[in-house]
Amino acid sequence: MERTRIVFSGSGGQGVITAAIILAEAAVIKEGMEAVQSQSYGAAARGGATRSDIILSNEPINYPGVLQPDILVCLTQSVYTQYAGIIRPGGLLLTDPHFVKPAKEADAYQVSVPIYDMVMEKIGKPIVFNISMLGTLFGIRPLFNPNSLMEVIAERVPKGFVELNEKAFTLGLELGEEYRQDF
Amino acid sequence: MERTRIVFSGSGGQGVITAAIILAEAAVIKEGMEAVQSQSYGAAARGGATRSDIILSNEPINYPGVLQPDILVCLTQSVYTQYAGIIRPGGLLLTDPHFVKPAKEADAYQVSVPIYDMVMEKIGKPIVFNISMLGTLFGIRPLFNPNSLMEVIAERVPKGFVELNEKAFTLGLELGEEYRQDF
Amino acid sequence: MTKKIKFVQGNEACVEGALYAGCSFFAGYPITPSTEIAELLAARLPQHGGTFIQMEDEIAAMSAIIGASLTGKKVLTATSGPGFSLKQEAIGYACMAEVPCVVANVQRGGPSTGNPTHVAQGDINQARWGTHGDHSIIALTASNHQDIFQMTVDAFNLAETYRTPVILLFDEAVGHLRAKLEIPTEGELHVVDRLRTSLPEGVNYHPYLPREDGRLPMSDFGDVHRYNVTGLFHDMWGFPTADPTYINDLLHHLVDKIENNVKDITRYKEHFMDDAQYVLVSYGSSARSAIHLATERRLRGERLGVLELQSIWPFPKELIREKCDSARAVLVCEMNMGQLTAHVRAAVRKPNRVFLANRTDGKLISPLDIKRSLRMIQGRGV
Amino acid sequence: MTKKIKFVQGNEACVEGALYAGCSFFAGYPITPSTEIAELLAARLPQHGGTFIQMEDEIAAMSAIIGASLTGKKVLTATSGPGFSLKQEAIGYACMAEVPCVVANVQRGGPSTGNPTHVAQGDINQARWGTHGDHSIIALTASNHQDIFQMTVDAFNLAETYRTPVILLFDEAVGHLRAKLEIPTEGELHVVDRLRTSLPEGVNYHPYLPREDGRLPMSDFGDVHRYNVTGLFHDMWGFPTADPTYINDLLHHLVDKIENNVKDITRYKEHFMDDAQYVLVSYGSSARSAIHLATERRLRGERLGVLELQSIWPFPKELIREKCDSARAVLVCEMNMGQLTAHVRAAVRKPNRVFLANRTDGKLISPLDIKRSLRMIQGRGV
Amino acid sequence: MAKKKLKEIAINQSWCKGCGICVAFCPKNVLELNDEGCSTAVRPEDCILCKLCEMRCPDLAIRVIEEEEEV
Amino acid sequence: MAKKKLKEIAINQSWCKGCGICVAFCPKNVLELNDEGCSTAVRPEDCILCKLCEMRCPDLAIRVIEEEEEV
Amino acid sequence: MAVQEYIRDRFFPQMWCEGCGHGTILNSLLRAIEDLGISKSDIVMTSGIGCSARISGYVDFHSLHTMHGRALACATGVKMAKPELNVIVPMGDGDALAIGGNHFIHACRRNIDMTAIVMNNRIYGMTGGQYSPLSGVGTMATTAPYSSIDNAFDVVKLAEAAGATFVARTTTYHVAEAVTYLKKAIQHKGFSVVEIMSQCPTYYGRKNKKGSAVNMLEWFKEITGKLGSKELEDNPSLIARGIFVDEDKPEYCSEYNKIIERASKR
Amino acid sequence: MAVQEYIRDRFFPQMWCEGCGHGTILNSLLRAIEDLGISKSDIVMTSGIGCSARISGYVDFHSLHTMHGRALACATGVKMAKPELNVIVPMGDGDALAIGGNHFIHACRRNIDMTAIVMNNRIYGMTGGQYSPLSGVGTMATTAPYSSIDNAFDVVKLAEAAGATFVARTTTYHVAEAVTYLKKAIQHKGFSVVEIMSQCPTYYGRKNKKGSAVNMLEWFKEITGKLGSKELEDNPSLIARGIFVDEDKPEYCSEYNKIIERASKR
Ligand SMILES: Cc1ncc(C[n+]2csc(CCOP(=O)(O)OP(=O)(O)O)c2C)c(N)n1
Ligand SMILES: Cc1ncc(C[n+]2csc(CCOP(=O)(O)OP(=O)(O)O)c2C)c(N)n1
Ligand code: SF4
Ligand code: SF4
Ligand code: SF4
Ligand code: SF4
Ligand code: SF4
Ligand code: SF4
Ligand SMILES: [Mg+2]
Ligand SMILES: [Mg+2]
Repeated sequence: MERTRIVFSGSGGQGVITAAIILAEAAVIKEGMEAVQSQSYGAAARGGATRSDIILSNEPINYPGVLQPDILVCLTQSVYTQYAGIIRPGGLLLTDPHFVKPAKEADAYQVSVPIYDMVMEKIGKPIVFNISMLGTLFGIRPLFNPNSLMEVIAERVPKGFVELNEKAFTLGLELGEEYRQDF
Repeated sequence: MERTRIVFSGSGGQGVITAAIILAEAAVIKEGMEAVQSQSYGAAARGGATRSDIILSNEPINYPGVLQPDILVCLTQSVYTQYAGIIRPGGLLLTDPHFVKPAKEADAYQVSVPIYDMVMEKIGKPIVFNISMLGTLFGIRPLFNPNSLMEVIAERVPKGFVELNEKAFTLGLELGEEYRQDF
Repeated sequence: MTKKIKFVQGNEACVEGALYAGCSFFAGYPITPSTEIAELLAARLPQHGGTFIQMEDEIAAMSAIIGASLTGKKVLTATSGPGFSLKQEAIGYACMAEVPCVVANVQRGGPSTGNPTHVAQGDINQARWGTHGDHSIIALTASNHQDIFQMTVDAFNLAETYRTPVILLFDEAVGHLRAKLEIPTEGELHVVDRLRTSLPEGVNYHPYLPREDGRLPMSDFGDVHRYNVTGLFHDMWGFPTADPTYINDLLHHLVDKIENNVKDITRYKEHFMDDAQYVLVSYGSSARSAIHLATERRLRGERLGVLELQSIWPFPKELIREKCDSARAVLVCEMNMGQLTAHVRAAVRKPNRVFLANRTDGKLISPLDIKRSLRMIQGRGV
Repeated sequence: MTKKIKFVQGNEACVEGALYAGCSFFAGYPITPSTEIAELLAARLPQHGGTFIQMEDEIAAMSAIIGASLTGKKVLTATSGPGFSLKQEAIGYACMAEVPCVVANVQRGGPSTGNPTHVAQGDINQARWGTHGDHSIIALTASNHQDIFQMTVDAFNLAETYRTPVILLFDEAVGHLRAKLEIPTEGELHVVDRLRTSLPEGVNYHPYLPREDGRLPMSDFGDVHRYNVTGLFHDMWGFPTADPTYINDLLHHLVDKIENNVKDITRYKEHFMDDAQYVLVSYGSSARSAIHLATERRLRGERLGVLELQSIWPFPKELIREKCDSARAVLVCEMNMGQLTAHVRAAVRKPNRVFLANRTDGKLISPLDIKRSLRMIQGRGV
Repeated sequence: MAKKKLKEIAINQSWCKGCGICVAFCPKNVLELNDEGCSTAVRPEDCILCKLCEMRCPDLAIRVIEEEEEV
Repeated sequence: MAKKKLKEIAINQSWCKGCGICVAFCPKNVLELNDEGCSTAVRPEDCILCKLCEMRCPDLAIRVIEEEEEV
Repeated sequence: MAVQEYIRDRFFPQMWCEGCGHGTILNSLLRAIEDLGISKSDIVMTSGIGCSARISGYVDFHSLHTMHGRALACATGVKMAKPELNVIVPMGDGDALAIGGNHFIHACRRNIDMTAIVMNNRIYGMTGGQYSPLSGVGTMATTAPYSSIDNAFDVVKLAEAAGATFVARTTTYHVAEAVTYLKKAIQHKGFSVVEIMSQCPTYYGRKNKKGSAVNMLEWFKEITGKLGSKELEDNPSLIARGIFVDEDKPEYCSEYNKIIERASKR
Repeated sequence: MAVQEYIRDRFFPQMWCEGCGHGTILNSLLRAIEDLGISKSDIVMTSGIGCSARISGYVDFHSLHTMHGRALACATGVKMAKPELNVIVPMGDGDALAIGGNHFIHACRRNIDMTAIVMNNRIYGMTGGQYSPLSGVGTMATTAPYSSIDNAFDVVKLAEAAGATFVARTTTYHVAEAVTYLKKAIQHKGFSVVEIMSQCPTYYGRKNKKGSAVNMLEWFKEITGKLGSKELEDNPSLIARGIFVDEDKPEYCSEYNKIIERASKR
């Protein structure tokens, strides 16, 4: 697999960093790939923008920063404004209409998926929103076997919550598949 | 005046360091000379050997240590043993028989003056022994006007004690004059 | 046997390395970006009968590991800038009293409180000269998780071998980066155990008398040999002395045991160095970008190599000269105002061919930053 | 008008210099061999309405002078090795927050408790690199009482001029030596007063915005301008920022304001340097022996000169090069393992002609010690 | 001196973080969190001007403003 | 068991610094400073074996030694 | 003047988390100062490092944001150099009593006229939830994953034993008390300590299952009792609130002034 | 075994001044240890820097002569690493309560099983007579040429407030008491503090016109009174001697052992 550079961005509390860690950990532990994940630390405060960079590869990864992501997820309007411009031409830009009103133009495959609303409708617990987001991403573009992701999720959440997360992940996967495109 | 290098040595409590400071201070303040005074600091403990080096000169003094003193005063047997050998050939080596039994041979003018016993006999206060020692030294070899020394002493001791010190100094002066020798 | 693979922060790689090396005592005080080391050890150490203690400040933490080491334990503390400054007096004590211990400093932006949550490599010289008086020190660093693990193990090994504090100079970028770590199997890496005296009770044991090979066997507090440990200059029994000969000898011993073993202590990696015309000298997270750039440029046929230092102190002067003297230019890539650069310059024959590619704003230096500097010194503008 | 002549210890010369410069606040913690500075100021300061306070430790003392300086006072603390190590975090704070203050370090034997009552010059590099993170610093030194007085006044002047901590690197031998001191009359020496903003209330005052001449006018706490002081990277009002541009700029400002003014800050003396073939580079009490030797050798016609440094940091590289490049050999005389020597080597064209004449056993290096080294490098044996 | 009267409970919506402290501890249930998660005065008429909401707000987002006092 | 008896008040003259503490506080005035300024037992027969001298000596210079006990 | 006039409003909304008690302490303090009518330029606020320490950036006084643990030591310098200034020193529990413990007891001992406020959330907030010397046995924290075995200091007892001449304690729930105590503390001539129990819902709350800020305030109400109240008498395991010490003793700066007088005569 | 068998006699006569109380404290301590019959190899004595700190060089135990003020911090490392050791920490008043004050209160708080001895001569002896936090108002010292304005800590109160579970005070005059308290302190499971007022005739004595060591011991007799004595009751301005605290509370190392047990099960 070619090197894949991913940026998840949003606001504190949306779980984007956890999602990023799960994605990269699954790549490493379950798929035997190389992966790095980093994030910008802010001061403890509400509403600060959060960004996490992930690189997946089969080769060793040195510089861990992502300048031009192949995949960019923006979950607030402000990070969308801030980061939409850095997407690699032809990349995938995933947003959620609940948070972001995407601009018309972008040299990328822009998808706006109503993940949040679906989560609230079908599950009712905003806490699993980030897991559904991961599912959606894999629905659109399966970077590797989605089961690997689900395994990591299962290892990370308390026993009683595995099922809930599974539901959220599957919900996302199905939702994402509707937007799948071949490249 | 040529450079004069002096070492006072004895044990803590004999006041050799005070005597050294008085001598050097008088040279600087009253006589307009250059002088440096240094001492070896030991750990706070009884009976430790004390040594103070003094250099008098009319020129600036750089290295402040005395390797071969022109004048060496030893006030305990142990410092005598330790330092007698460093005296400059032809120098003056002053001891007190109450503390030191001098060796027969030394390439120097060796004088053993019973300062302590005289102080005890005439004054009865061992505390002024160091002042008498200074007087004795100046009696033997007046490095400069003895009044300068006495002035500094007077400035340094509490008012009520000036007379006592004056007496001790004069006692020493007179004692020393008996041992004066021309070089 | 398949190895255990983990996906962890660099700080956790340090923790894994410490446990692998046999660390059983940690005392610390939290500070960003080193805190995870303390947090993870608080959970892990007691699982193996080891001890974690959070002290009242960094001075106490450093003091506590010194005390613990003397009972025979392998000990660690971890901190960052301000805490590293506070530990300096006690680090000097450990040098003087020859107490093996490891101090991790996960660097952040300084001076002072500075830029606590962002990367810098500004404590290079402080690691060498932070405490008062002449002395010497060992400091290691690493650019990736596998090396953090390895260098942490090496730090414990060197601490034991040379009876000295060893500094681990990591930085925020590698410390917080999450990546793969393969835990070596038991026995795979060499672990140096504490060298204990074999003298029985009643035989005069000299805690500060080096053996012929230069090592000084220790005896644990509580064991049969009762001796003295002090930060004053001391004799071979550890008792204070002001004798000039002893003082001179001890000071030289402290410096020489490290400076005379530069070769043994030096750790480095070469990347594309074989026929390199331009040499990038780097370390820690900066080295990741240097290697990144070299990899990319090699594809285009440029003869660019990277000399990655994994030990900073004692400074590997000979190595630098050997690897750099024939280069057209040397570019030192670091995140400070040129702290290593000055030492590289002093080491090579043509100091004016040594350049600095740096970044001092809290952002990780990027391959592009280095490329720009490289173009400049090649006369090609930016 | 006759000048006041005193016969005092070097430490007292420092006290006299501080009072002359307008020092009105001292906070300290006793430690040999600097204690006399505190003791004398405890008696002298309140006589002029000034403040002396003995704090609970050196950290508190350094912190207290920082607080006091911000109210508009000229401030001093004094310490030695272990205390200097403890002060490092707060010294870095003073660098970052640009708080004028003077820190006297009367050096003794280290590392650690070391050799408390004897001389050494082992804190040279620590003065520069003791605190974490990039920064710069000014450090002055002196070899005799008149110069101690002068350098102390200069330290206060430079602290005010550059809004920075200034280190006075004295040593036990000069600190405890008693010798003559002539107190200059009022006005004889230049005294730099605190530069205060002339902006009236209501006008936006920028505590961290340098004027065109590079100086930053201050405003006393309690005055009409209320601003913020922090050890975090900050903007021109003193408020914290993590903006990479601000961080980069501030760091460069802190370093450049000192490094770009080496010429203005450098202080030195030449002794017999006119046609010297051999140059002794020295400072502090070591310089006394170097000058002694040169004086003596000159009488015998040997072309030996002494370059006495009175400022160590910023390192006067250009000066060293200018004065030493044409010498047959340079002999650095110091009481450590060659801390200044390394910098002299890095400065000159022929580093292999730079030698070290040192002594590291607590005894004052003597003219004889230097003479021996000189004979060795001249190939004449000892 | 007449009884004090409420003029306005001014809530700075851009400062309020919606912690709910003012809401939970208003003795008269005057306040509620709105859809944006900000505090609003829904029953200002019940307000007894105790100002506990104003004093407890960690974000200095509330001011309980009284009518000019009638003398 | 018979009454304890003094065998010796052993004073290590090379350790004693002559501070006089033992002398001043001996309840029976057994001790005195000699010409060299060292403590000596001048009236050992008065000693009541209280050992206060031994316990107070800062220099560990005194041992009050009892006869082997007679059973 | 409204309390909003004592702040630097360009930094609002402030950076503390939703429901963080430190904001309430800022609020109470500003109210106290407003009530006392002290001029903004007569106050120096000195803080250390921590979430709590951010408070000095928000107030429109002279502000000195120092090093972790060193607020009181720096403040002592300010006060001794210019005794006419009003020096207020808010500190986190770690700042005041872990790394800063020595300066704390020595400031108490000197009885120097400053006001120390311990913003006690029983955790290191800024570094992400490690236990502090005020956490107490049984507290969960990132460095106490098996729950803490460390006894907590009783700040009130410690301050009193060390020599503070005004000592009080309250919580962020009891805001009227807080304002009263702070006013008295600031007016007190000598070293005053006011401990205000504060909620950190983000770390202490989450780790110890104490719920939201609102829940934590309810909890403060439950676990404390006013000095002299029947409630406290009946249940001595409650944490006492109130003024514990209020004494008149020679103040350090005044005593130093006498030294100056005596010395100047020589 | 005579106490002389617990010392390193090649360092005798020791280096303390004539009549220095620190020697008497050494004497009392050795007697206590002899009475308890503790093996020399089971004891670690940790000291800081000061005249007092020299004590660790004179005893034939494991000895750790650390940095000024850091004795208790180092000792905490020793004890936590090897709880079976008997850790004794004698300190000067400056060592323990000026620079070392923070470690002092935190060791008290943890109630870690060590014995701290404060060798209180109310002065910095080693550096030549500066005032310490135990000197008290009115003391003359080289840094208090106009007499000190600093209040003294009450070590007993401070130790108690900070959490020590055994606290006692006596003087070098009251040697039998000293031996008894030291024995109890060493036997006590938890953090014990024994303050022993000690004479420094060289600096404190000389500066404050207290005369010789003998005079100073007389003075200790006069200015102190035994807890519960009529003397003390009648004259509360006397300094109380006695055992002030002797409590049984969970000890830190034992509590940590429980953590290990719990953690190992996971
Ligand atoms: C010398 C030093 N050590 C450690 C730190 C890291 N640090 C910053 S704030 C803090 C503790 C904060 O806790 P507290 O004082 O209780 O304040 P809070 O954040 O809870 O308000 C620590 C350990 C530091 N900045 N400097
Ligand atoms: C960090 C540090 N600061 C200061 C000193 C200097 N110093 C050595 S001992 C001492 C105080 C001694 O007083 P105390 O602890 O009361 O012991 P005493 O000598 O009176 O027994 C001081 C200030 C030091 N060695 N290290
Ligand atoms: S207390 Fe303040 S921040 Fe919280 S909900 Fe009410 S107004 Fe908003
Ligand atoms: S002032 Fe009192 S009653 Fe009115 S809204 Fe606020 S808390 Fe409720
Ligand atoms: S107490 Fe000891 S040192 Fe003092 S006089 Fe008696 S025997 Fe000598
Ligand atoms: S044992 Fe008692 S009575 Fe006998 S000499 Fe000693 S102090 Fe005097
Ligand atoms: S982490 Fe805790 S203390 Fe810090 S701002 Fe958030 S709630 Fe407040
Ligand atoms: S100076 Fe004082 S404390 Fe030190 S040894 Fe002498 S008498 Fe004892
Ligand atoms: Mg806190
Ligand atoms: Mg003392």
